[in-house]
Amino acid sequence: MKPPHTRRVVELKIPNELGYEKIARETVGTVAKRLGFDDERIADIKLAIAEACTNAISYGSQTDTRTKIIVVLTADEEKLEILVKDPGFGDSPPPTEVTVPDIHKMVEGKAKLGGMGLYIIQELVDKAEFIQSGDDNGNQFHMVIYRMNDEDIEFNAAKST
Amino acid sequence: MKPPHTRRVVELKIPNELGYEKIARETVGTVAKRLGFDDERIADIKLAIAEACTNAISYGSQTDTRTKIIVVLTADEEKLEILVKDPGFGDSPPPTEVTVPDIHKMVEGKAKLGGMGLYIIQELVDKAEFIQSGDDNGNQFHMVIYRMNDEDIEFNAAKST
Amino acid sequence: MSDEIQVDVQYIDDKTAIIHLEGDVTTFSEKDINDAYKAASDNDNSNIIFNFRENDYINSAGIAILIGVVTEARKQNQRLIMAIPSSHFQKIFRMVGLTQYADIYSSLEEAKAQI
Amino acid sequence: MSDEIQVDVQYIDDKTAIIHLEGDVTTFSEKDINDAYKAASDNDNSNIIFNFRENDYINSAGIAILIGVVTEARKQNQRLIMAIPSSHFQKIFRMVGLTQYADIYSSLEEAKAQI
Ligand SMILES: Nc1ncnc2c1ncn2[C@@H]1O[C@H](COP(=O)(O)OP(=O)(O)O)[C@@H](O)[C@H]1O
Ligand SMILES: Nc1ncnc2c1ncn2[C@@H]1O[C@H](COP(=O)(O)OP(=O)(O)O)[C@@H](O)[C@H]1O
Repeated sequence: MKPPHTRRVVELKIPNELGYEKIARETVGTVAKRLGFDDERIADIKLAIAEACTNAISYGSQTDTRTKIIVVLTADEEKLEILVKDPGFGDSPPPTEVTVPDIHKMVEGKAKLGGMGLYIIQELVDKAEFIQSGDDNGNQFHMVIYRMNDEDIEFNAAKST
Repeated sequence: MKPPHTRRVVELKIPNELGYEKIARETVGTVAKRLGFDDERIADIKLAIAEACTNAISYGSQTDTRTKIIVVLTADEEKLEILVKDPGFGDSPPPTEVTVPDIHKMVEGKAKLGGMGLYIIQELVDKAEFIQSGDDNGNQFHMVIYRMNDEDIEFNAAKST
Repeated sequence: MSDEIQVDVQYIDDKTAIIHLEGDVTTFSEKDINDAYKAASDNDNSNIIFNFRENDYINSAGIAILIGVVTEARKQNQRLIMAIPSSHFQKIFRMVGLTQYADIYSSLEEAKAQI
Repeated sequence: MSDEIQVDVQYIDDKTAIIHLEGDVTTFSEKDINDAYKAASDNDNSNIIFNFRENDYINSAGIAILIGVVTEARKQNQRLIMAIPSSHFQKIFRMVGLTQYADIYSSLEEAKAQI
């Protein structure tokens, strides 16, 4: 375990209004750059957080713009963790499974356009899931991005066996 | 008075470590752009917030990076307000007056390099001041940037007389 | 937020139109993109080139708009070609299967060379 | 954070050196800028041009570094010329009085034309 002071935490609260996810995107971009992620990975992380915030705004909240979406970025030597919390005021709880979008069905008019956000997030980050929230009724969407690249991980895995 | 829901509030907490003011800078940049400020004014606002955060990190906090600097951005139809809060753990309270830096003395070695942050802030924004904090001992630095440009204000002032 | 994208249509010959996009491809650009696609299709153009920039941004709502365009282009028997310099963008397009409905190149020059 | 600025020195004739800066001029760039200034001064150059970019960023700590350079350049009887395309930058330089110690132009071309 790392001592707690090697962790850096940035917290952001944005109004629950479409467009404000852009602030979360820029914020995580600055943090990810500071952590030394390369440009491609930064673009991935920015898109993942934007999708998560868009969902939190669209499905987790009511239209009252005073309601806030909370984004917590926690970085340590090993990983960047992202938590996106919404008040959970939506019509339905978040899904437990991610469905792979079928573009052929969409193009043929057999499936409705959309339903790609969670799938894209899942492909872009190392871990993504809704987690049980504590006392309140809000939803928490949790993402993890490891700072090592795949080669490092393979290298270390090989060493440890 | 505007009804409260036309206000938009973005809140940011950053670790008290030099370099993290960059996150506040990017965040306010995104907000200011959204509010329709022009590029020059956005650059002014970004510099002002960066200077305020640098001061909060350098003078308002101890070296413990778990301590947070809190930045609150409040926008309404009329203005953007920025509040930068530090824990007030510094050696001395914030100054009550801003001294105009004297570059000639600095160049001649008669004044120490620096002491320009508060002056630059004051020149760039419409209002800047330390305000008394509430129950806790922290410092709060408050800035206001009006959304109207000077011509609009003159125009309206002329109309109302 | 619609000023976050700029969309221009350029007609390069009687069969080909280029839609130049610069900025954020999101919900807020739906009308701009659909209008540009209609304008590009008006002249009975059979080739439509989408020209993205290196620093453009797209999210899942933007992808959905492009799937809408793909759907319409199939009906009209148009050929869709996309110039996408950003490798991040190309990856997202592959991920959702858009690459199966449009020919993707890394630059406008390469895209134009195909027609 | 020192990778946030890139500093290069270019010698254009036996009297003039250009210091090209790209990025953030802050505390973190102090060493890079002072090293570049020393390198530019080494050849007994009497003209030193600082070339900033449109999108560069400077804060009060960065200004203090440049005042340090100005102080040294006065001692060495050098002429300082600054190419500053950003009007925001120019405003800050005027505000603190740096414009009284360096000739400011909006482009590198104009700056070079003065020597
Ligand atoms: N934060 C959330 N709260 C409640 N439901 C959610 C949340 N995020 C996603 N969902 C549900 O999951 C579905 C799939 O989301 P997504 O994959 O992003 O696609 P889309 O937004 O296009 O429907 C949404 O339609 C919504 O019903
Ligand atoms: N948040 C703060 N808390 C305590 N003191 C402060 C704070 N901000 C500024 N100061 C004091 O005001 C002085 C002037 O600040 P500034 O104009 O930014 O210049 P500099 O940082 O170069 O000294 C600082 O040296 C410091 O003593």
